[in-house]
This record gives sequence, C-alpha cells and structure tokens, in this order.
Amino acid sequence: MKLVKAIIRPDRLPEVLRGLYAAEVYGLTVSRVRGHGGEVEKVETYRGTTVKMELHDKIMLDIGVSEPFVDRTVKAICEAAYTGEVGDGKIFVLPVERIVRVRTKEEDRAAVTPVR
Amino acid sequence: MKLVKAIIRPDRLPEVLRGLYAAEVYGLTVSRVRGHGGEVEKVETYRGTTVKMELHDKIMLDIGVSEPFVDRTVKAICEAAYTGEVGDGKIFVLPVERIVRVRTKEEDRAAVTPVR
Amino acid sequence: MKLVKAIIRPDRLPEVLRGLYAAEVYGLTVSRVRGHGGEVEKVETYRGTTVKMELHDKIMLDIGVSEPFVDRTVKAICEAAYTGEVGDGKIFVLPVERIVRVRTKEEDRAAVTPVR
Amino acid sequence: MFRRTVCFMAVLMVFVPAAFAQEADAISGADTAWLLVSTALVLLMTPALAFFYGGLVRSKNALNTMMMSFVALGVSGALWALLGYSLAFGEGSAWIGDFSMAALKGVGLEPNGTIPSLLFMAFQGTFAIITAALISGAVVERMRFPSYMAFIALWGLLVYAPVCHWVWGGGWIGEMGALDFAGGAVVHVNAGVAAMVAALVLGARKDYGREALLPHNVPFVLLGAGILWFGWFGFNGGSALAADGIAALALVNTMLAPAACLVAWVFLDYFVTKRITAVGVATAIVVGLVAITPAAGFVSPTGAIALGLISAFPSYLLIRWRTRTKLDDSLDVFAAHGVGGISGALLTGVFASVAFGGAEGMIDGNAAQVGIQAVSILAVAGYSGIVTFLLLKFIGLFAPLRADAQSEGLGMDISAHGEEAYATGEGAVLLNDEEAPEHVNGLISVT
Amino acid sequence: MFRRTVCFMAVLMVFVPAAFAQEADAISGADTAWLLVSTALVLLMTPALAFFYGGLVRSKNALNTMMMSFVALGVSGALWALLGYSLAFGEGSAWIGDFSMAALKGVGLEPNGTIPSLLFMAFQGTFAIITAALISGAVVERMRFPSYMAFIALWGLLVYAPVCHWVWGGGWIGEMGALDFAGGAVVHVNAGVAAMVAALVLGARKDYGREALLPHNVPFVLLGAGILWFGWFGFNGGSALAADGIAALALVNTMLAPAACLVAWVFLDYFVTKRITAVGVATAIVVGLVAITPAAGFVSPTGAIALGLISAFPSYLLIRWRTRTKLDDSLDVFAAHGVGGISGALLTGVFASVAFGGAEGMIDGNAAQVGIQAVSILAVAGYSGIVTFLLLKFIGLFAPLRADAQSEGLGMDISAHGEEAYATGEGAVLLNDEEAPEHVNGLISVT
Amino acid sequence: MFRRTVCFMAVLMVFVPAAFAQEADAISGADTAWLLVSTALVLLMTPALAFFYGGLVRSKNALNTMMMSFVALGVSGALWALLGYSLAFGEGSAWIGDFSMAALKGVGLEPNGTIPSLLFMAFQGTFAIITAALISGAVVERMRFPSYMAFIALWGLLVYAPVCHWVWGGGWIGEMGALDFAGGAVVHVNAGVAAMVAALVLGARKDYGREALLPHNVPFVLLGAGILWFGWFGFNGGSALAADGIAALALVNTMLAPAACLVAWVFLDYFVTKRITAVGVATAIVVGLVAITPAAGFVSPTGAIALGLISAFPSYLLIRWRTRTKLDDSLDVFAAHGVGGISGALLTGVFASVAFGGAEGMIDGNAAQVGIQAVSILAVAGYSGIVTFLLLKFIGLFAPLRADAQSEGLGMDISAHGEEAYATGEGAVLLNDEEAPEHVNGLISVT
Ligand SMILES: Nc1ncnc2c1ncn2[C@@H]1O[C@H](COP(=O)(O)OP(=O)(O)O)[C@@H](O)[C@H]1O
Ligand SMILES: Nc1ncnc2c1ncn2[C@@H]1O[C@H](COP(=O)(O)OP(=O)(O)O)[C@@H](O)[C@H]1O
Ligand SMILES: Nc1ncnc2c1ncn2[C@@H]1O[C@H](COP(=O)(O)OP(=O)(O)O)[C@@H](O)[C@H]1O
Repeated sequence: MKLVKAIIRPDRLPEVLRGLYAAEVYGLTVSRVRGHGGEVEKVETYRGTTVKMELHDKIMLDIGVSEPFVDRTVKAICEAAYTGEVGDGKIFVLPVERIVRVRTKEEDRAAVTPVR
Repeated sequence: MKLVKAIIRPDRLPEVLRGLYAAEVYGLTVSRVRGHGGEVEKVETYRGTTVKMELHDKIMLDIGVSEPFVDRTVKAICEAAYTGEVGDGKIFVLPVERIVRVRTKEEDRAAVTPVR
Repeated sequence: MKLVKAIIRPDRLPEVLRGLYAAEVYGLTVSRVRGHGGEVEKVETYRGTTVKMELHDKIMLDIGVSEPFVDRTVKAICEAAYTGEVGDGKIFVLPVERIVRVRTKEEDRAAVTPVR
Repeated sequence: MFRRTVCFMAVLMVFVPAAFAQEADAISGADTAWLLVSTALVLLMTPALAFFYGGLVRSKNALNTMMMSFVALGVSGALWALLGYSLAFGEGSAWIGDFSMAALKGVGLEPNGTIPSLLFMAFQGTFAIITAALISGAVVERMRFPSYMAFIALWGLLVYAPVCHWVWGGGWIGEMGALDFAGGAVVHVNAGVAAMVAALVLGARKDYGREALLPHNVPFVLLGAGILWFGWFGFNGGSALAADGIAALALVNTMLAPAACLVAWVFLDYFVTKRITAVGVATAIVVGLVAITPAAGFVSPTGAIALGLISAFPSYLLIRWRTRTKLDDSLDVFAAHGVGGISGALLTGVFASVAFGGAEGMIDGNAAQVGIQAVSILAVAGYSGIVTFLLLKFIGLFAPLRADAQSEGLGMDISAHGEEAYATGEGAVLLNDEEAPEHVNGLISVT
Repeated sequence: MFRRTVCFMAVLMVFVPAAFAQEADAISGADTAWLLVSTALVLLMTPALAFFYGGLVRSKNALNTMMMSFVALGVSGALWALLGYSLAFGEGSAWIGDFSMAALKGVGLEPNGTIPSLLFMAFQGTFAIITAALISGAVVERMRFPSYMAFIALWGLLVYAPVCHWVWGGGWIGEMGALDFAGGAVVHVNAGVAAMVAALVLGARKDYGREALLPHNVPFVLLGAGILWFGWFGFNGGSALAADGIAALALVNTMLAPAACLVAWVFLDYFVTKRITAVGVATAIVVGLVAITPAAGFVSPTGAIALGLISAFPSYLLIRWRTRTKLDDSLDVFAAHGVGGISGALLTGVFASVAFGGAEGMIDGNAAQVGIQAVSILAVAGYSGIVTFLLLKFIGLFAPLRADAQSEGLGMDISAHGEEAYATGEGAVLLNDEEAPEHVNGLISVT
Repeated sequence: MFRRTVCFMAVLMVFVPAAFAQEADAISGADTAWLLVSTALVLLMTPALAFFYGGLVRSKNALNTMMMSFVALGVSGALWALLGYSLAFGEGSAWIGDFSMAALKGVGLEPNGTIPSLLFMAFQGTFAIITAALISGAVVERMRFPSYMAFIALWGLLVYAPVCHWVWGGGWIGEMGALDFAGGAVVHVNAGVAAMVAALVLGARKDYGREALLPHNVPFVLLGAGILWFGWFGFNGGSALAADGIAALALVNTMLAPAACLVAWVFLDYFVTKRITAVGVATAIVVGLVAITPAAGFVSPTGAIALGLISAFPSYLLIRWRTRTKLDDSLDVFAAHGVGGISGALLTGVFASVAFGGAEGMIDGNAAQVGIQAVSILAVAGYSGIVTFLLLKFIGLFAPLRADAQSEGLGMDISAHGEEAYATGEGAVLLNDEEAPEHVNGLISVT
C-alpha cells in the first residue's frame, strides 16, 4: 500500500484526472494548496504597497494505491502534468501501513479497489 | 507513531469529532478537500453549458497518534463516519518517524499527549 | 527522503518561510487547515445561537527533504513558529520512498534540490 | 374609491402651493416623480432581501435562498398585474375586490389622486412582491422550489390581495379606522404569521438544533440590510402618494426609527452577550424599519425615535428564545416582521398625532385607537395563519413540500438548481449533448 | 432640434396639468427632479453590469472583467462630454452631428425641452457609457486591457455617437419613423453586434470548449441583475424626459416585461434541463429589460407582458445553441442584448399603440411599422458590425489585442492589474522601493 | 436664518417657471421630491462606505470595519436629531448654534426654503453620519469598538456640528464668503484630518510595515465605490436644495469630475507601476468625488473636468508616499478625503464662475477667493485636528482605545463581535444556555 502525493498546476488538473482514469486509478482526493519552488515570483501592488507573492496556486492529489498501481499512477501524473516550465510540481510516494474503507471496513487492497 | 489520515463526508464531521473525543483523541487537523471515488456524479448547468462534477466535497483529518491509539482512532472514525452509502471515505495509516511539539520541543508520544 | 509535515499558526507563516529560506529549504507546499488541540475555545453568537468553535485556523506545510536537511528543517520551523502559547502546532516527519520532479523526471534527492 | 388616496389628499391640501392644489384630480409632475422613484426603490428591496436572507444561510443553500426572492419578482409581479391588483383595489365588497380590473382593464394613464393609475398599480405591486418573498425566510434550506413557487403564486391572490383590500382597498379594516401607513399589518404581520405557519407545516431542517447552522456571508447580510433601508424610504415615503410634507415626515421617521432601534439593540446585545454583533445590527435595522412602517406618516419624529427604541425589545427577546425551541422559523421572519409589525401597529395607536398627519392616538387621549389597531392585527394574523395553513396542505396534496433528506444534505443549490454559488471549476467536466440528458434525468433525482 | 424631445413634448401635453404645459420651453422642477434621479440610476447600471459580468467569470479574472465596466465610467464618460455628445446631438446632417458643442460649448442650464441642457447631456452620457461596457462581456478573460481601453474610447465616438444621431439626434432612422424609446437599436443591437464581432476577432479563450469555465460567484450575478433592473427604471422611465404619464407607462412596462420574461424562462429552464437556474433567472431579467427598452413608452402594459414572454424564447434558444459552437461570445452579449434588442424592436412594431403614447403598430393595423423597425435594426447592426471590425483591426496594428497564453493562464487579474480579487496575504512579502521596480519591469511581463 | 438656503433661492429665480417662483416660502413638490431622493441617496452612502472600507481590510476584520460604518447610522443619526442639528443650524453665534431645536423642538413640516424643515434636518443628518464613518478608515483592525462608538458620538457633537455651523449654519466661514457647496471642508477636510490624528493617537497595527496587509475582497471595494458614486449624486445634487438648474449642474459635475480623475489615475498608475489597478480605480472615483464636492454647484462642467484631472495628482502621490512611512492611516482617509478635500476647496476658488451659480473665482479675476478658501481649510483642519486629539485622549482616560495584541492577532471580528464574516460551520458546536455564559465571560476576554 502506498500513498501517492502529487503537487501539480491547477490548470493541468483536468488532464491529470483524465490520465489517471485512463490508468484505471479512480479513487483520489484533491486539495487546493499553494507552493513555493523555483517559480518566477509574482508582484502585486495595492495602493502604494508593493508585494511579492512567494506562493503559487497548486493542486495536491492524495491517492492511495496498491503496489502494482504505483508506477502507472506516477507515470500518468508525470505525463499529464508536464508543461516543461519551472513549477510543474513534485510527486511523493509514501508507505502506508493500512487502508480502511469506511463503508465496508474492507482493508488494504480491497479498500482501494473501486466498486462500480 | 502513526499518522491517521481519514477522508470523510463533511456532514459527518460533528459526529466524527465527538467520536474522537470520546476515544480520548484530542489533537487533530482538518482540511477541506474534494474527492473522487465511486460516488454518483452531480450534473450542473450554467447557461447552455452542462458539466459533470467529478469531485465531491470531503473533509480530510490528519491525526498523529502513538501506537496504542491507532486502533481506537480508526474505529472511532469508522463508526462515526458511516452512512452506508457509497462515498463514506477512506482511512490511511501512515508510519511516522518523529513528532515534535513546537511549543515544548517534546518529541513523539509526549508530543501528542494533550496538555489540559 | 522524508516528508516534513508541520502545522503552525497562520500569523507565524512569514517568519517560518523566512526561517526555511535561511536554512536553504526552498521547496514547500502550504495549505490552510483548521486544527483542534489544547487551545482555548472561541465562542461566537449569531442571533440567539451560541456556538463554540472547536477548530482554529492553522497552516500546514508539506516539505519534501533529503535526509541531511531533516534536522535543520525541523529546527527552523520550531524556532520560527514558536510563541510559547498553547496552539503553536506540531511537526511530523514521515518516511518517503520516492520523490519525482514532474518537469525533469529526476528522482529523489535531485528532485528536491532547487534549480535556480 | 380608494380610501387611502382620498385621505392623503386632504392632508395634502395643507402644505402644497395653491397652483398644485387647485386641480386635485390632475396628475402632478412632482408627485409622479416621487412615486416613480418610490416604485423603483421598493422593487429594489426584493433583491436586497435576497442578500439579507442569502447571507444568513449556509453556502450550499445560498442560491436557493436568493432565488426564493428573485422568483417572486416574476411570479408575484406578473400575477399582481393580471389579477391581484383587481382583487385588492377593485370596488368589490368590504371583504375583497373584484375582477373589474383584471389584466389591467381600464387601468391607464388617467389620474388616481395625483399620479397615473398605472403607477399606483405598480407601486402597490412592489409591495405584493416583497410580502411574498418575506415568507421564504421561514422555509429556506429545505422547501422544494416548485412547491414554493406555487405557494407564493396562490398566497398573493388568496391572502395578500384580500388583506390589502381590507386595509387599503376600501375594506372593513380601513373603514374601521385602523391606521396602517405603509403596511405594518398588510405586509409585516401578514408575512410574519404566514412564515411561522409555513415553518410549522414544513418542519425543522434535519440538522436544526443538532448542528450549528451559521450564516455563510455576513457582509451580504449587511449589504441586504443597507439596501433594504434605502428602498424602505420609497416604501414608507412613497406611501404618502405625493411629494409633500407627509412624505417628508414618513421618510424622516424611516431614518430615525431604525437608528433608534439599532442603538437599543446594540445595548441589548452588549448586556446580554457582551458582544455587539453584525448580524444583530442588520436585524435591528430591519426591525426598526418594520416597526415604523405602520406609523411613518402618523407620528412625530420624536415619536418615531421612541417607537424604534421600544420595538427592539420584543423582537430581540423573541429571537433569543425562539432559537432554543423546536420551531425552525429559520431566519426569524416572525420575530422580525410579525412581532416588529405588531409592536409598530400597536405603538402607532399610542403615538399617532393629529399634528403630524395621523389620527388621535393614545397619547393624544384616544386610547381606543390602540384597540382598533389590535383588532386589525388579530384579524390579519388570524386570516393569514389559517389560509396559509390550508394552502400549504392543499399544495402538499399534489407535490411534496419538502426536499428529501439527501437533497437537503447535499444542499438545495445543487439539488434544486444544479448550480453552486461559488464554483471553482475543479473537477468539472464538460458534457456534450448525448451525455447530458441521461445524467440529468437519470443519475440525480430532480427535487 | 431634437426630434426626440419635441416628439415627447407633444405627448406631454395630454396628461400634465395646465400650469406646466403653458410654458413648454421653461424648466420644469418635476421633470428635472425625475431626470436627475434617472441619470443617477443609469450611471449605477455600469457598476451593476460589472457585478453581473464579474460574477460570471472565473475568480482569476474577476477584477479584470469588472474593470472593463468601471473604466468605461471614466473613459467613455469624459469623451462623451468632450466630443461624443456633439457628434450625436449636434445639428449636423442625417448621418452624424457636428463639433458645435464640442467640450460642451453652449451647453448650459438653459432648457432643452423642460430640463436643463446639461442634464440632458449627462443623461445621454450614461447611455454611451453602458453601451460601451456591454461589449466587454464578449472579450473577457483574454483581451489586453490597454487595447480594450483604446477600443471603447474610439468605439464611443465612431460607432455609438453616429448611431445615436441617426435614431435620436435628428438623423435618418428617427426621421423614417422608427420607434426606439430608450435604445433597443441604439444601445442593445448596437452593443450586441459589436460584441459578436469582437468575439470573432479576438478568438476563443484557450480553455473554451475544453474545460468547464464556470461562474465564480453567482450571488454577484444576481446582485448585478437586481441593481440593473433598478437602474433600468431610470433608463426607460427617464427616456420620457419628463415626470409624466409616459414616464409612468415606461416604468410600469419595465417592471412587467422582465417579470413575464422571468416566468417564461423559468418554465423553459424547467422543461429543458429540469432545473430552474439562478444564472438563468438573472439572464432572463436582463433579456426582459433589453426587450422592453425600445417599446417601453409605446406599448400597453399587457403588451409589455406579452413582449416579455415572447422575447424569452429566441434568447434562451440561442444561448443554448451558442455554447455548442466555436463562437466564444463569452457572456452571451449577442444572445442577450443583440437578440433581445432585435426581438424588442420588432415587437415594438407589433404592439405599439397610439393609445399608449406610441405610433400605430401592427396590431393597430399598421404592419409597415414592423418593416421600418427591421430596417433600423439592419442598419444599426450592419454599421456597428463593420466599423467594430475595422476598429479592432486598426488597433491591432499598434498593439496586440489579446493577452499572451501565459497571462491568460495565470489570470488577467494578476497579469494585467497586479492584483487578486480575493487575496489572503499568505506568502505575500512586502517589497521596499529598491526591490520593487526590477521585479515589476523584469520578471513579469506586462500585459 | 440659513445663509445657504437663501443664497440658493436667489439662484433659483433665474431658471424656474414663474408659477413656482412666486411663492418662495411655500413648499415645492418638485424640490421636495428631489430632496426626498437625495436624503435616501446620501444615507445609502454609509453602507456603501462599509463595503469600500470592508473590502480593503483582511477578512478577519471585515465585519468590524463594516460595523464602524453601520453603527454610525444609529449613533450619529439619532444624536443628530436629538442635539447635533440644533448645534449646527440653531441661530446661536458665529461659532456654534444653540439648543433651541434640541430633540427637534419646532422642527416640523413648515417650509425651510421650499422643502419641509424636517426634510432639511434629515438631509443634513445623513452628512453628519457619513462624516463620522469616514474617520473609521484610519483606525480599522485595531480600535476597540466601544471606544469607537463613544468617539464618533462625541465627535459628531463637538467637531462636526460646530464646523457645520461655521460654514453652513450662519457661522463665520460662511459669512466670510468661503465657497463649500456640499462639504469639501465640512465633510472631507474635517474627516480627513480627524482620521490622521486618530491614526497617530492609536498607533500602527502590529503587523504594519512588517507583513503585507492586503485587501481581502476587491470586488467589495468596487461595489462600495460604485454605490458611493450613485449616492454622491444626492450628496452634491441635493445640496442645491431644489430640483433646479444648479442641482443639474452639481449632478453633471459629479459625473464628470470623477470620470476625469479616473482617467488621470489610470495613466498615473500605468506610468508608475505599469499596472492599472482596480483598487486604484476605486480610489480615483472617491478622490474625484471628494474634490468636486465643494465646487459642484459653482463651476462649469469643463471646470469640473479640469478639477477632477488635477486632483488625482496630490492624492495619488501622497498615498504612495504614505505607505512608506510609519503613519498607519490604514485606508488612506487623509490622502483621499483630506487632501482631496483641500484640492477641491482650493480649486473651487480657482474655477468658481458666476455664470455657473458660483461667486467669482481666480479665473474670473478674483484671486482673493483662493485665499478665502485656504483660510476655511486651515480653520477646519486646525479645529478638527485639535479637538479630535483631545477627545481621543479624554476617552482614553476611561477605557483603552486599542484592542490588546491577542485580539488584534485573532482578528477583531471574533474578538470584538464574536462572529466570522465567512463562517463554514466546520467544528462549530452548539452550546446550550448553561454552557454558554461561562465561556463568554471566562475564556475569551471581551474586547
Ligand atoms: N521540497 C518540496 N516539498 C514540497 N513541495 C515542493 C517541494 N519542492 C517543490 N514543491 C512544490 O512543487 C511546486 C513546483 O516546484 P518547483 O520546484 O517550482 O518546480 P519544478 O519542480 O518544475 O522545478 C512548488 O510550487 C511546490 O508546491
Ligand atoms: N484510492 C484513494 N485514494 C485517496 N482517496 C480516495 C481513494 N478512494 C477514495 N478516496 C476518497 O474517498 C471518497 C469516497 O470514496 P468512494 O470510493 O467513493 O466511497 P466508498 O469508500 O464508500 O466506496 C472519495 O471521494 C475520495 O475523496
Ligand atoms: N495529534 C495531532 N495530530 C494532528 N494535528 C495535531 C495533533 N495535535 C495537535 N495538532 C495540531 O496542532 C495544533 C496545535 O496543537 P495544540 O495541542 O493545541 O498546541 P500545543 O502543541 O502548543 O500543545 C492544533 O490546532 C492541531 O492543528
């Protein structure tokens, strides 16, 4: 069991979702975050005050997968989120000890296998 | 040390919080996320444009616990978040190597033991 | 490879960012969360209804670092986020199996080394 | 024909220059100008109400709540012109008008008092619209939208029009000598009681009393209150039906009474909860406006200040008490409008002053006026309560009044309107025409 | 000199008391009061439009969209006074006015009809402002702001002023007997066609048809629609240029037509999508208002209701169809204003009634009026379309019309204005003066 | 008795038809209609200000900031009727009025000029309200709410009323011949200087100059600016106290000056920062409105355009400079209102024109008028500054002026009002009555 945690550009989300579904990854959770990396900084001005925005809007995906799915999940995200400009994001793969599906109490692999 | 990461329905949050306090879990962090799973999709229409909403509002809980608390935390969430409909959510248990309480620099178990 | 997950007060964010840059940690992701711990509860009233707010605004940082950076990252956050009042937050260090930089497909240490 | 018009005519004589007064039944440019503005102002109150109410609900029901006001602009507005006006202001009997002016037959540009008849009709129409919309505050976050539309359509004809006739259209309450300058009974007691009944018939929201149901956007509540105040100058000031001293008096009182009510509320809030709340201030403004409505052109400005101060108490206390009960009058329409209207109507009987255009009130020595006011309140409350109850039961025979629990949980915006108030577009996938229909009809049940 | 004024003068005679009518060329206090208010009301429509449009775009473009309206208040307003008014209302020829009143030469407090000339100028100026701002709905989320400013500045002089002259300034369309009470052709057909052309010239947004581009704040859309309705009472009611029966008629029709259009739209929405949408209701209000604009002072209230009902259909259907095409008229300016204006102008020819201040329409037996209306629509649409096209191409010679893809992706608020609509301040670092300039000039390209 | 009224009377004669002018001291329906509307419009400006200011602060202080305006509607409004009006417009001396009209004694429906006295009182009251509310922009995000309420209550009586008397109530500045049509000195210089002093006495916000304190909702800022403009037509146009040529002139100038100021600001913004900002445009509108206020009925429209253009510069430059200083006049009340008012008052002396209802100004050859204007500015600024300072120090003796650092950090909305502007309800637990009080009184200190 792994948790794939990916940070991507907001405007790549539709492609990434499509890519994941194509890779048969159907369960995922998305949150709006803001990131700092090597991106060019934005400058804003409000009345005389000039500010540098160090954080950029990003989307974070949390995807619990069983081992066989790890690689294709990472690959699907990498491809769909790619633009080539600085700021495309990062993917972290974390070990997971246990996954539970609340509705059925199924554990682990069964917990992340979609019911359709 | 473990991190229990749970995704639940927003309208179960009050029950889940109550369940966790009953299980003597007092420290936790909550975020608003949106999830995709086996849920029925919502359809929205804005002027002629029809869209399918693939993401549903969810709440994510991050709860750092010491080993003895893992099971009862998972159990408390499972019970309180349950509705039986598709979309109840998932719980992930991740290993944690170290926990630090910023205020006291206490580590690990001490760091997640509430001060009251 | 580690993921440092820190929960801090929103009004300490500027200091924490400064502290991290000083520690040469440039890549990070930030999200708005709400936390429950030992903090004093806030009471609000809306027309006759009185409510207790059990969740307080917090900021969560997710920072992927290579091993040599773990300690100084934790230290930088601890120092910058400190106020001494209950509610300063927690830091979790999680193991990471793999990190990928989307733009270059570089892995692990290279993936979290900033390009400037 | 219209008691109301005639009565103001008399007052008018006192203050206007001769050149105007000579031709009492000709159109006056000045009066027309003021009524044009007043009509626009009162119409604006319904969108303002949408924001006042919409800010008070949870964000997942914001649009549904706002739509309950906006749809009244169409439904109640059109029906007023087609039927309601004739039922309210047609000659008829002491109990109801007739169909003589249905579809605006014979309502044209000829003078009604000193303004064109059509303008009088439209001005009154804006009152019919907002009265219906006011009720929605009691049923938000759970009532099915089509049933709501049917309800306000019929309510406007079966409740509002007759009550309006009784008081202003030549009916028995007006004849009896009850004072209701701009609608304390007709609008506020009427809507307030209907709201309470509707809340009882619908039942409480499923989370009521169990979860904290907080206002999602308090600035919208303040915006609504601010624009309502602005529009209320037309509501009360325009009810003079002329740009004269009485209009000025009504407008000044409409400025001072809410100011006084606001001050009283701030002190109450501070002593009871140790906080001065923004929702409280917005509510106070509305309560003050409601309370001065029946009195606006009948009492002195100092009377208006006193009336505003006093009226804060019953509404404040009722709101606090109501939230501890099982009665989910969600946005406290009864406490604000019903009770505010009752306070105002009774106090009109106390403070009315001949010197300021009213009849003699209790302070002038005529205690009987308070009794007359009480009768008018009881009659309106009783009729409104009973017919509203029957009407809802009747509609319930054909279609459910309430959304099912799932729709309520999901939020009425998505379930009833297929929209989110604040969409981010994340995870939204465009559907083409082949895909759309099956989803629309199949997967999600239509509320 | 001004056909429009004179024509209303005649009508005026019928309804106003003798004391006014005797001195036709003196200033009337009542008429002035109403026109003062009307001017204020119409000016308010442009901020209202900013919210109507601003709520419909994504939050990253909210300010840019609102600014497109707000900047018209400055640019178009100032240029109208300096030049546009003279081009539109100067004696000139059948085709265009002249420079005789440039920089308001000779425009003072002397009467124009029964109101001061300056007030007439300002009232007309508010129309020029909003007409320009309307176009912006077609080019939001992608047009470079400086190019937009240049465009509306020139468009006001080269398109709006001549068209206004043709219809209201003594030009050929007015002479021909076309009926356009408050700007069906001058304002709405004109802006609608210009919008469609601008959308074609600019091209679609890069995400159009690929991603769902959802309204970020539907309450703002409702707020805009509500305030637009309020302001439109000045737009149509004020176009009577007097506080008389015609003003009352125009105002009443401006209340009833959108009400009817709203009801029709609600049913259409329900039958087509099984949902009654808030964006739909807001749109319906605007379409109803647009459609009644040319007819407001010419048709009976029942005619207005019919007109409002009918006009819902073409606009509703076109909006549904348009979203399936490649034409990214982003906020459907053509469907709402262009088509709404055309429906309204044609139906004016159908429903116009001598009894209600208009000429004879088709129902009165004069089918030719519909033909005259059609000619006026075609002329305005043709001229507006061609000159808008040429103008955009001309501006494109000097500066790009569109933002680059990166700016568009980032959102126009940050890229063009250096601001966020809803900033949290997280991660914002104050810059001192030495740091600021290099960033401003260097790192981020200026749109 | 009132210099102001009499002076306009004279002007009035020139333009109105004989039928009106004959009875100079009778109530005019037209003038009353316009003043009714104007009073409503100016009252609306205070909620508009709440949004202008509320959008500019951080979301944790949004309600507190808005409440500072809303509470003035109650406190300042009620006190004006009870005392302020008499102090400002009572016969009195050259320095202050008297108590002869306290609690509106003797203020009824009799004419004051051509409108009812009560209406004149209410119209002036709306000025007193907004002037007090304007000051709040300098002390947002940190001032304790009860101290603020005490401050504006006393300030209205001790500063506003006397200054109003000096200029408009028969006092020495009016007698001296200073021109202040609608409150350049009385309202804007007065509030602007008081604001600067209040910012100095309170001290800077704890995060000022250290963190970026960004506007949380720029659309609200635009909404506020748009509605302020709308209301300002009543502010300036209504100050003619009649629906005549001067009102028209004032209204037209109130449309053109901000338009010109907006254009100038846009260019300044573009050349200085390479961006045209929305906050800038909103600010420009307000500055243009402020600047034209003293001049509105005294200068030609082209004069108004020039005045608007010129006035952009000092305010723009001061705002940029101020943010680099330690002076935390948080929302730049001094730069916008103080400096805008000074520019406007001086330029009134330059552009005033007898042909347009004013006295002779510098351009007409009367350079002395600029001197008179300068004296009036200095007097008002001096008095306002000194008394504001003493008043704040006095209140500080009884209760702290500033919230403690913890409350300021948490945000004033929760700490002072116990509310959030945008609550989600997550983690909110209903308290029953037994639980509530101890928390309220115990755990959280009341600001
Ligand atoms: N070490 C890190 N830990 C967590 N998130 C990171 C880290 N480095 C980058 N990110 C996230 O990835 C985003 C893009 O990273 P960045 O380094 O700018 O681009 P790239 O990966 O293309 O070099 C950042 O905005 C941030 O959200
Ligand atoms: N593999 C996964 N990884 C991360 N989050 C998931 C995963 N699967 C489901 N979720 C989250 O759980 C929510 C409910 O899951 P779903 O599969 O629809 O229901 P159920 O668990 O009842 O079968 C989703 O909306 C999503 O937020
Ligand atoms: N066990 C935990 N798991 C996850 N988050 C926690 C945990 N304990 C505390 N937190 C987060 O840290 C914040 C502060 O913790 P708290 O215990 O109140 O303060 P302190 O660490 O100063 O004792 C909480 O608001 C919550 O967001």
